[in-house]
Amino acid sequence: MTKPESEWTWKELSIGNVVLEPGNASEYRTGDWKTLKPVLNKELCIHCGLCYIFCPDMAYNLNEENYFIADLFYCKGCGICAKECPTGAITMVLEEEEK
Amino acid sequence: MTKPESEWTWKELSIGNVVLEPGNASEYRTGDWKTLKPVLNKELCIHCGLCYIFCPDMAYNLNEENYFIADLFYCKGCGICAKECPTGAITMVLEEEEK
Amino acid sequence: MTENLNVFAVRTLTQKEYFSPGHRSCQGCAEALAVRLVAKALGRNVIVANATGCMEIVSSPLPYTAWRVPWIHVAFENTAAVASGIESALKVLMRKGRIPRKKIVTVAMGGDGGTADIGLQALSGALERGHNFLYVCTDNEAYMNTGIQRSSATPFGAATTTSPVGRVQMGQITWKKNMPAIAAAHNIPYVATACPSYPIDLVQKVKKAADIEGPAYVHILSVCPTGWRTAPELSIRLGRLAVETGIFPLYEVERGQYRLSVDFPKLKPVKEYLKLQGRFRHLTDEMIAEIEKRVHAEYEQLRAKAGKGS
Amino acid sequence: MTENLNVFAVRTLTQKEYFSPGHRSCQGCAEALAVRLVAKALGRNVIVANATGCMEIVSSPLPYTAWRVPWIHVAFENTAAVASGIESALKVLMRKGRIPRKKIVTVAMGGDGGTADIGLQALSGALERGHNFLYVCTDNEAYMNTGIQRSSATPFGAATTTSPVGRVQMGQITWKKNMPAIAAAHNIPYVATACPSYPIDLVQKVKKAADIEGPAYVHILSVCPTGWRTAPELSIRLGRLAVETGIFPLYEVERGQYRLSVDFPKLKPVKEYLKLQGRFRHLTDEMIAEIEKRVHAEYEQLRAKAGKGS
Amino acid sequence: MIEIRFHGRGGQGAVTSAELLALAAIEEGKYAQAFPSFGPERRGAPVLAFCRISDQPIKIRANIYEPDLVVVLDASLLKVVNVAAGLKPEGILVTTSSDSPEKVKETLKIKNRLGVVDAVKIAREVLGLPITNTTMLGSLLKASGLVKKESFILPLKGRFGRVAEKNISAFERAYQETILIQ
Amino acid sequence: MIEIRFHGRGGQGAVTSAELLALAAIEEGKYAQAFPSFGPERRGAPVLAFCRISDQPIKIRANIYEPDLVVVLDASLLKVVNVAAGLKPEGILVTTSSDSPEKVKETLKIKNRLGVVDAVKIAREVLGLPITNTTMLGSLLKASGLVKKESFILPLKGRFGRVAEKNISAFERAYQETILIQ
Amino acid sequence: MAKRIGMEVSIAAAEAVKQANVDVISAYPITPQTHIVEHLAELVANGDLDADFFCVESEHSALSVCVGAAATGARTFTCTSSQGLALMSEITYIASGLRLPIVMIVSNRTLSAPLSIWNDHSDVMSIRDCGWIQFFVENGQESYDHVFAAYRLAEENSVLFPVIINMDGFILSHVIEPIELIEQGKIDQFLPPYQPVHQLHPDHPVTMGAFALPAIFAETKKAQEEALRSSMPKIIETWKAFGDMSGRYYHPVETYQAEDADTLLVTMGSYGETASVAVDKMREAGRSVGLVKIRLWRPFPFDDLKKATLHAKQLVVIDRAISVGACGPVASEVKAALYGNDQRPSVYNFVAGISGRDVTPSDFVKMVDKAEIEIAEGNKEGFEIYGVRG
Amino acid sequence: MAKRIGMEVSIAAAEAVKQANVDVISAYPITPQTHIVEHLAELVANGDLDADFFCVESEHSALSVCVGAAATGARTFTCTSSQGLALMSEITYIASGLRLPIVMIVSNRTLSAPLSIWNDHSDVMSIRDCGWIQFFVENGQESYDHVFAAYRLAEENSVLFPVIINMDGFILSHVIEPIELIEQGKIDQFLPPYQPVHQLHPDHPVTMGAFALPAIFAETKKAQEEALRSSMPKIIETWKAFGDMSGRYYHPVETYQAEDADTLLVTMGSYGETASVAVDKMREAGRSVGLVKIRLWRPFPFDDLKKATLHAKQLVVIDRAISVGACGPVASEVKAALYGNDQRPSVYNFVAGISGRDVTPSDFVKMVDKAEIEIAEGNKEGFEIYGVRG
Ligand SMILES: Cc1ncc(C[n+]2csc(CCOP(=O)(O)OP(=O)(O)O)c2C)c(N)n1
Ligand SMILES: Cc1ncc(C[n+]2csc(CCOP(=O)(O)OP(=O)(O)O)c2C)c(N)n1
Ligand code: SF4
Ligand code: SF4
Ligand code: SF4
Ligand code: SF4
Repeated sequence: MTKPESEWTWKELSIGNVVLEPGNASEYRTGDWKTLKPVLNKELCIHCGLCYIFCPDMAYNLNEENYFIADLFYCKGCGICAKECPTGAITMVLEEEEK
Repeated sequence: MTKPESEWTWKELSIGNVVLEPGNASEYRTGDWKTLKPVLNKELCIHCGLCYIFCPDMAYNLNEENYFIADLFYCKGCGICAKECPTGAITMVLEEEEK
Repeated sequence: MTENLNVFAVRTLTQKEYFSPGHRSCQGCAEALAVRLVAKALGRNVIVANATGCMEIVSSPLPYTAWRVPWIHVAFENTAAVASGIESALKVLMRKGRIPRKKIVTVAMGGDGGTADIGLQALSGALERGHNFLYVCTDNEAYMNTGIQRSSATPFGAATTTSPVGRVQMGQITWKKNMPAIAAAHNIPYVATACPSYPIDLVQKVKKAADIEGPAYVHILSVCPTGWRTAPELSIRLGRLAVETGIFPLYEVERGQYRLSVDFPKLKPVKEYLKLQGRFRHLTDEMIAEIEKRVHAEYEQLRAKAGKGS
Repeated sequence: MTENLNVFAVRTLTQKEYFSPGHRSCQGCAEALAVRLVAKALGRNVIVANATGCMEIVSSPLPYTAWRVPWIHVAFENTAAVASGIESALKVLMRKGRIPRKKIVTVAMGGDGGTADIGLQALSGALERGHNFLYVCTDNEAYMNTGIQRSSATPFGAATTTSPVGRVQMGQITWKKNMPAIAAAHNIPYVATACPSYPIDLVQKVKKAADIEGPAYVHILSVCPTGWRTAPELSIRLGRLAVETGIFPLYEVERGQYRLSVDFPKLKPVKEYLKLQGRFRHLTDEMIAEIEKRVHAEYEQLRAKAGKGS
Repeated sequence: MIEIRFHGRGGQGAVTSAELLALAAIEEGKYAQAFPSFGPERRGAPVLAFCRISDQPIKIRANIYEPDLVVVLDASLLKVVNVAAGLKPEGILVTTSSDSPEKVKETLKIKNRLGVVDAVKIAREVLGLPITNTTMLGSLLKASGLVKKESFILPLKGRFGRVAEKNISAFERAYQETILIQ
Repeated sequence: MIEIRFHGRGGQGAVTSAELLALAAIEEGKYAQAFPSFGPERRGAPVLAFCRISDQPIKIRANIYEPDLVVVLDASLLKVVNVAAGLKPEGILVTTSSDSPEKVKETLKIKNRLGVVDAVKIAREVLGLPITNTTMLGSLLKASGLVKKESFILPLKGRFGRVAEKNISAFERAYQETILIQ
Repeated sequence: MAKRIGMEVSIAAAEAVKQANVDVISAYPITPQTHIVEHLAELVANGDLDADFFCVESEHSALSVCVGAAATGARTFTCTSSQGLALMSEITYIASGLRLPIVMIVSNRTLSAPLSIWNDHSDVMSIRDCGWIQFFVENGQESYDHVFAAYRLAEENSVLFPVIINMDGFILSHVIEPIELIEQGKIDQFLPPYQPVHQLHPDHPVTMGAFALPAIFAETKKAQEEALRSSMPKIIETWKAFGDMSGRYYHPVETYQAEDADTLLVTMGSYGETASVAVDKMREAGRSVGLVKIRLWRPFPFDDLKKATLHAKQLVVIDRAISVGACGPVASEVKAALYGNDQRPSVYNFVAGISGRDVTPSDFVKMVDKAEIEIAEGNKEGFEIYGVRG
Repeated sequence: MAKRIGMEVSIAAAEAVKQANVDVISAYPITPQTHIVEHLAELVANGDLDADFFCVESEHSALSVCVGAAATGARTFTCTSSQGLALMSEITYIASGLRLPIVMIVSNRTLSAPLSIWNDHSDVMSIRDCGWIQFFVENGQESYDHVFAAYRLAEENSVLFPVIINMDGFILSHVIEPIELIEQGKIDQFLPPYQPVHQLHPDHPVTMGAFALPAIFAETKKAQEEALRSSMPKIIETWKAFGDMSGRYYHPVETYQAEDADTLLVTMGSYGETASVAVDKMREAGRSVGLVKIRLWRPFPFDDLKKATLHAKQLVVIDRAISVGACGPVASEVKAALYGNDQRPSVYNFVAGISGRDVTPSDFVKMVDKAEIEIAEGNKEGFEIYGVRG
């Protein structure tokens, strides 16, 4: 785990402030940004992968059952996947509402 | 007459070093640069003005007799006028030789 | 173009991501999607030089990075020069045996501002020198990172914070600079336009560009919901409409030869595209008609160049 | 083209000079001649912004000036921006009644380095913004003021101090950047090429460009005996050969329409041009053949664009 | 001097809230400052805005670390951000939420006075949009009495022009519907 | 320390003269400096070049105002430039000219020792070009004996490669043909 | 009567530019300068300001446009920050050499690398030699006021220098606060239209930007240097006239509780007000601490600074930039200015608040504490980057 | 054995770059830097140097190319002057922040306006804050030698800073003089191939040039500042190693006849030798005058300067640039450095030799004369542009 910016001392910084952990942004939860979240209706899903390919946040992963499922740790709730799903299998719902 | 650069005091310079005498470069003798100078054979001259139009140094002026004559104060001796004269009326001669 | 009819085509793409999640772009940012797809197309043997702009800011807040490939940001206006240095260093170090010989693609990326305005000269120089690199412009049609100011790629009529709609002026008064044409005027081997709404086409073009010897230029229309004042979920649809209305045709120029990637015998009315966007809200019908006229004329010119002249 | 057959045509030009004698260019400098002719064509109601370079240095050694019209030099890379400011100020000051309304032409001038390299971005910006000004590039195909270094306008094969002829490299390795094509890709109303060896043509084009509303670009091939390593008296002849061999065709592009100013059904061999120049002395016959091939191909493309396709 | 912190999301207008509050105070002849948290945060990301109000000229130019008042414009933030951080013991927090004040208080685990209003609902109904920045100002006012209601009218008009009226109504309704608990 | 000034025209190689002289001196283990007049002068314009030669390290970095020797590479300069400016009373001036030394001395109105040679003629005949920069070095040497003749051979070869031989001949001829008067 | 209105400081600055009735505005966007240009764009789009406004393709060009326009006789404005200022730095020197009365607001921000959009003074310090008159302002009102002072001063025939107004990015630029607006009538009197001495126009052709041989260059430089130094009385006069109009008087160096103080904080820009709060606190605690604020950075007010620090035992100079490998530029200048004094205070130099690191009143107190202790212990070359972890 | 050869100093510098076996050279021509690049172009065209050489479209790009190449692990070189340095100034700060060991020769020339191609130090002074190690050299031999020292130092893992070698334009760059060349074998030992700590390569993907929030920026700056300050021992060590190889030893501050002198001339760059001639003259005349030469300008050698000036009564600091509206940058730094001393010399500051104005030994004498008289008369803030007409 990468320490957040506010915890580094000047002595700990790498020379030239080079970041040595490729892709460590993936530790950062952008999921907190959303107010709506996508919910998949598996019955309508045709496994085309359009939700996956159009998600700007790489939130979708293929699960063992061959469904693309949005990782809410990253999903910002933009609604693209729902909009572009050719069968309307995805709907956006208020985060709060699903308690 | 403009004073040469080496005679100006700092107090005399115009604000921003603006040059206020348009075209005062014409006080500067570029004629000293030449080793060859153009000599016109009036008999061959057809008054076409090619020498005049091609001279990069604006040395040629039309005299009262309708001849274009090179002003040696400016002529740098490049030889273009001689080369481009359609009748070969101009020849370049060593400055020295014409004493 | 059949791509979007065959919804399963995307399954053919690698699932490996070289641009990681956790980047901080706005919700629904199609520029981030463009970058994601470019990174996917390029794979791991690449070095990326990125201009200052949204994509740099959202991907590299120290001590984090969204990049899984080697990446460098230096400044806003010099990305093509930085890439020139990378390409040159790779060449020399391999020649001298200091690093092993293998194909590593050098890529420079910048927004429309970093490409068509402040970075144009560095780009032109790099194209002219003939470096073996790929330049990708992610064009969201304004300076978004600094808060939606006009660039030379902002389309006519669009409202931005520096081409605002007021009582005497109505948004951008100039026409979009034609960057692909300018790149093509440099006589480089490959120029293409793309859009993440057509992901397969985009990936294929980027791969092709990366494979070509010499400079290549790919210009990607990237919908920005924040700057365009559009709903985040419309980002893909809007890109598609830009193509279908002829506003942003998809094409390639290979060694001077134009080829349309998708040709529409009949273009959709530009209004369908414009009306969804807050930045065009103020357009009068006359202005829309003027835009459509110019779009159609330019589309015809493009078709003519591609040997499809009517 | 009949211009040079009618030797008396020059008598039709004004004898007034706005670029004064006493400037300090080299002997036989055709760039100075180009400037002289441009100044002549423009007349007195003009303001000139000049990039750093030979023409600036030879014309403005404090406290002297060879300029009889208002003239400003600021830096090397920003001349089109300076001209933008001049044009804008004239417009506003006239609108506000602070100076009388009259037509004053704003002209920016730079060498090929100041235009195609370091000044390209400022130029592109000014063209894009649509300022009403004329940009004149005096192209002597290298950075002459600093001692003959290569520019992106240096032709393939030419020896310069930074593209020297050595045991493993033979002069410039890139092809001349096509500045008129790049300018034309900006969709401006007028682009033209000219050469002082064709003074009437040059003067006419400059006048036309100055009259046009909006940005205009005139690219002038300017022989530099010092940098080309040619005899000073050959400067006019070499310009003529550049045109007659097809190496530097004279043409106009008006609102996208190409027109050849002079068309040669049969071009002279490029060798006639190359062999007179020290900078090409090292060229092998193969290189000359390669050059000729490319020159002919490009000439044909140009003819095609001008609707004279074979 | 009273110091107020606003919590919102990028694009939701937290800065506008702070600004309107400052303008209202200035309108009354008071001194005030409003400023954003100066981040590169994007649409959707949690953001802050600040406001200071005083009867004396304000000479301090630094962030607010111990606010007297906290305003939360988006209920989903309650879970992801420590909105009560640094809030003075005698300070008040107001938030939008469809939950009861008690429930919110439980979630936040704070001892402070708390004001709750369903600003999203009000905004949806009155403005037709779930934008809570002006609405929550009504709630803030109810909780704090910081400035006069009327003082908002001019700033709101200046900012929203033709839709100012609606914003004023939303503001007014929030003022009425805010429930305050100790 | 000996200080030498060269007068030529832009493009004529005055700097090369100064350079070759310095190289020859360095070749002999001496210390030397050569430098141009650093101007933006163009082809054809009068230019200067300088050279210092010494047995001690040279520590001065400034122009030469009072030369010990002056060399003029182009006779036409005699009329347009004050070539003898600052020349020390005991200094020597050498110039190319087709005129007699006496006539040149009259034109220049100087009291110094004077060396004259028709370097243009020599250069034309030997090199096929009226370039006098190497030729005049022969004349300078004759007048001053500053360095050894042989010391020029390497520098000339380094500079001129295949045409070095011709330059050496021209140099040699000028050495022979220079006429010196008091 | 003057109107007191709450507005963002950037907007206030833009409104001043409007009231100054500029002719040509050219800029390139960069955070945190953007709000100024954006508001100007709006004013022009609404027809509220009759000026030519355009965004160009780089800052280098933005200033170059102003140079061209000012040379043609227009009143010009531009503004920038950070990388933008660095990119146009070449032209800042030229604008001064050409003596063109351009006014520029720098919304100060740090220089990359690493890139950062927040405030410090490293941008403007990078051009401290360039020959512009340089002000620092401390709040919104001063930002607004100085636009008028800057134009009047810049366009004085005996001055004719470009002027930079340094306005701390975010800390000032993005803050909404009350501003007293001056009536247009007063402004018009204070600032009549620009009457250029030389101007590009075919009716009187001049040559600007000629190049200088060594035989004349030193004279041109001396003329520039003397002119900038001797603009001092005009600067003071201009502020006096401005004060007479507005009731707000400004000075090259300003003090707060300084007369009898043993320890003086020395600051520039938006530090001033916060530091004064710290001074109040320390005075309350019975400590002999005061504040010296440098408003005029170029020409440097040597005499005023000396006067203001005459009786102090120690100065705590707070820089907001570092000359990497040397020390803070303000501290350097202050030391150089006081070097010749027989009696001179010790100087302790902190670099604080770099790139948006917040500096609160208690930070000032801590810096004074530290400096007083260190100086008492004999450390006379105190230099420290304040508030860094580790 | 070392060969002693007459050559132009620019050529010597280029030969050193060749001997340093650089990988990537990118530059843009500008007088008086041109001869360096031209010779490098020739070396590459002849196959004598295996490097990628290219002229780019501006100086901003020239340095940017070096940044890209250095980040990829190449040894890089560029050189420039004047306007070119100003145009690339933004990138100088970035190259330091990224800690890339680029070596650049600045063939110093004045900054426009007016444009002028001749020597002074205004170009490099404009970037004195940028965080590079900065040397000044005094003759051709030093120019040649410092290329090797610069690369070795720059590439030290504990240093990793870019380095500028300031080599006065024309006064050095265009002079032919004897140079002792070092055998390649020795160079190869002194300067092994560059081993980057971090490097752009797909096998170990790193992110360079990340941006910094306020929460971390100050730490990055502190790290940079500390690293540059603590490079001092490495600088000294490197010169020592160079001396052991070549027999020529260099120091941050060098002196001539200084130990017992009442008056010390303080100079940087090519002044040194001419000034030493003046010192000899004055010593002959029985005057107590010596010379202090600052070789290392950044990091500034505070301690060495103090040591060198400890016993002097007065310093005559000769600047070759002005901070317009303030004073000479070297004088400022010197005063700041000595400020904390209890006993400190008076400082008289001349700006001389700007843009090619010649400075002869007798000029130095005149400056010392003037300074001594003025100081004796109580003028303790002497500042003067020397040798100007009027
Ligand atoms: C020299 C310089 N000028 C201005 C800026 C400020 N700046 C940073 S990013 C940016 C806009 C980027 O716009 P664009 O290239 O279109 O990319 P986008 O953010 O829209 O993706 C600007 C103006 C800068 N960093 N450097
Ligand atoms: C920023 C900057 N870089 C470099 C220079 C040096 N310089 C001045 S003129 C010139 C070359 C000019 O070449 P070009 O534009 O082709 O004009 P020419 O002299 O050939 O007419 C150069 C490199 C400069 N003045 N400014
Ligand atoms: S809502 Fe947007 S961010 Fe979330 S999974 Fe769908 S496309 Fe991705
Ligand atoms: S020789 Fe050249 S300069 Fe002289 S008049 Fe003829 S063309 Fe003009
Ligand atoms: S502003 Fe636009 S381009 Fe930038 S991150 Fe947000 S949506 Fe993407
Ligand atoms: S170098 Fe060439 S372009 Fe420049 S003045 Fe001489 S001949 Fe003209």
